[in-house]
Amino acid sequence: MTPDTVDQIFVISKHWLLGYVPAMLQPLASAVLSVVPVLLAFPLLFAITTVLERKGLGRIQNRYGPNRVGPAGFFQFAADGIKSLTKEDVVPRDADQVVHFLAPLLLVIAAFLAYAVLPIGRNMVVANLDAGLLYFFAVGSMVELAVFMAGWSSHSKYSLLGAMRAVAQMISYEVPLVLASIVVVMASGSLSTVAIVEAQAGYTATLPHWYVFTPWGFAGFILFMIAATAESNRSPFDLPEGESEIIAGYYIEYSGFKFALFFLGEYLGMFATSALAITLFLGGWAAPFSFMTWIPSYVWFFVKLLALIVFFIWIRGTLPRLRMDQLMGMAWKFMLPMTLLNLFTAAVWHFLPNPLLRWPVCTALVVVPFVVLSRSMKQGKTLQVRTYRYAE
Amino acid sequence: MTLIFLILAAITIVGTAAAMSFRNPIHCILGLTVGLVGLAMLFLHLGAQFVGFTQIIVYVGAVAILAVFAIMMTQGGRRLTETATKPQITPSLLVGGTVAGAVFAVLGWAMLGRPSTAIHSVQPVVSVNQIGQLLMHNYVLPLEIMAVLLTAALIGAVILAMPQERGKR
Amino acid sequence: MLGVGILKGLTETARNFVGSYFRKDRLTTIQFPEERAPRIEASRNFPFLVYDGPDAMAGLRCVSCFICEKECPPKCIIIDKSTDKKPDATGKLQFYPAEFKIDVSVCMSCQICVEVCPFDAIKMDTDFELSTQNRFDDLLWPKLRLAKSNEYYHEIHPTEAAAVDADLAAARAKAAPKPAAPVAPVAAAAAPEKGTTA
Amino acid sequence: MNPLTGYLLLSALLFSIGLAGALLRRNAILVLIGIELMLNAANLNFIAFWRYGPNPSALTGVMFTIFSITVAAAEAAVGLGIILAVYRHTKTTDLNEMTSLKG
Repeated sequence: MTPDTVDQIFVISKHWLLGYVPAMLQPLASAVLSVVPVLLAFPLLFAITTVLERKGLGRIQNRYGPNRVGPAGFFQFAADGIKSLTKEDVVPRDADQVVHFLAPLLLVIAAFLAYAVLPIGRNMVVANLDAGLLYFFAVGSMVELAVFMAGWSSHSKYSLLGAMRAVAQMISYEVPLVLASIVVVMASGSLSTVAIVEAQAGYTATLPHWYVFTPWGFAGFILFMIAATAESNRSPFDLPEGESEIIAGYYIEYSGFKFALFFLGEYLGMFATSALAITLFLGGWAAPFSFMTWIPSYVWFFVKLLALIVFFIWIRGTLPRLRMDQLMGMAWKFMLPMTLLNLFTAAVWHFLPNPLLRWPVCTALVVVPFVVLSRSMKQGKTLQVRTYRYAE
Repeated sequence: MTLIFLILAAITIVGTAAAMSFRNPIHCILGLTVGLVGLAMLFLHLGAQFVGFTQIIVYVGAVAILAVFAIMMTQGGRRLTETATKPQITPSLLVGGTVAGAVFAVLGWAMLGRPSTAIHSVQPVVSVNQIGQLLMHNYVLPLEIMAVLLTAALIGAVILAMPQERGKR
Repeated sequence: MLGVGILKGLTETARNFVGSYFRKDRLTTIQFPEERAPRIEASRNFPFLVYDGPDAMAGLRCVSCFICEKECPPKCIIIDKSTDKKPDATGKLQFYPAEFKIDVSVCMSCQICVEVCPFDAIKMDTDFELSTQNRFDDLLWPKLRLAKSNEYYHEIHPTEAAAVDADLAAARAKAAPKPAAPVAPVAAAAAPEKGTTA
Repeated sequence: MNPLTGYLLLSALLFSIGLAGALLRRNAILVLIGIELMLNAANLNFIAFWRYGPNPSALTGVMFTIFSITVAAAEAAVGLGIILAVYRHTKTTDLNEMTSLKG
């Protein structure tokens, strides 16, 4: 088998399987054969991630983490899954039954729908839409509604507060998220995710042409990742589910399998935004060095995805939770100006063809506003070692 | 008149009718979302991909959430706002229903009475690129006006919704 | 500048992460059922009844004075007084509890019963594995299950138990020379025996 | 009946539903939603005429719809802002109870 065959093995096997299907059912069978692997692969990744996350967080805090089920606790996800499946499904008496039931379903469906436009490997995308990026954000906006439905229908003050926080946070951070990804659209000239990956193809002396290796691309990637963390409600932006204040946020009244569905939806959303970050800035399924192209494209995609997931876990183990005003201030006073300036930087990069000129100019255009903004955010705040009157 | 059209039309009609008839305003918004998603699907079915996705982003992601926030800020925890009694036929209901029905009857009569002749049955291919080109060339003035309008709306909405300072009045 | 602190924090957590694989002393977790933490003398949990001598029921120090039952904030102690009397730890004839029950599910381990007991008969245990599968009968502990020997008390709280023994010996010495009433021979006979075992 | 007529009928029905809602509902927010529905009915007309019209390559219908959606979004934002401002004075969103012009 040549490397190319290994790379295309899923595509080839799909066509081989389609050969056995009568011509009338071919479109349907093709869709099913594209969708089912996605429906299997990402929940499996979710299962692995929960174990990785718990073990990683444990090690960060000098603990063992789960180590009882299976070798080194690796099958903990199976135990968790069985537990959540067999638990009693409690619905509050005052809850809006229909909406309460629909909310987790809508969340998971919206999270799964986003995977339709993400290229997992070469020629491996469920639907190559012309407006793929727009589709991704359209589907992502449905998550907000699901979150609101969950919080409102539970008829509990904690879940309502959590839902309001989550919706406010998601709306605020959707603006920088979209603006940070628009620089890539400007550079590649297309909204199609496949075309964006193709625009980053090619190598200069073994180094790839990824957008992250440009000043605006790097800044865009960092801003995108911050916004993605906030969008997926992960620490340090996990106010909607801040345990110390509102217990579990919008899904507090859910139990058993519906709770597991919320968990799944949240992680699927995180994977989807990470995968979009890979597609937009990290060259999608492309290999990082030209001499490593023999490794199949989907392997590279999942390696990058796992790297970003590990980074998310690392961040979660490091940073404390923000306050609500800090969160909103971050979105509107730092992220929004930075993303808007980044748009300008990308335009300058496009219109300065001379690499000797455009590198310093664009780097300055990114670094100077960052320094100024971070100085201004710190203004009036004296940071000092905190003294405690009673606890010591 | 394909099956897909009928299904999508049914979703749209049921959703919007629910939005206008439920008593709980939050249910109304959820019904509206269903109806508008159905409408967006109709746009996609008609080949207008960009418009369909924009419809979902704007209506599901922004307008519905905005309306929900407005309801939560004006009614708080109260669930039923309009009369909790059974719906009854009032003169206003009769008049409103008659007006709406009359409008529908007139529009329907106009459409069915004069079947349109020129039917372009080939699905037009429209790329986002084309839309962008048009926006930046033929429609650049409307685009700028829209930008000004959106800015004005943003500032206006903020000023309207901002709590007035104490002692100013 | 924004981000420097984040980077510092990230290096710190990364050091923790890597270090936990190479240095065992970083991991302070005790793998509970297999490993156990060393017993701390001052630790206290559910109360128990102390007895002297080989026979648990005969040697109970409790005289069923009802002070602990009255003082117990959640009212989890139930005592039935006996009709007859028997000599107590100092040799004096006293009532004894016909039944003494503590409800584990109600007890909050506040130690007030221990504080108020004038006979040093009830003390705090260190056992914390109290869970059972029957929430009614298995959680209402009878006298038989509550009674634990003075040796056990010495084992879990040695300093405190030694002080208690010294107090009791003093009380016994005070009680013994008094050649009072017809009970005296019985008390005198009982006292040395108790003293040797204690 | 050709496909265009189906879309036009659907659009007329949507418009009537929106009109009925705007006329009958007493909650100001839902009246605004009814107006949004009427705008959307117009959008459907634009798209249907673009799709089945004689010159689809000009994209006029699509352009109109994009601008119309933008206007509708701005309208919703300002409308809801006005409702919030009115609510602050009158403590109600019921249109029947908003009887005075004075703040």
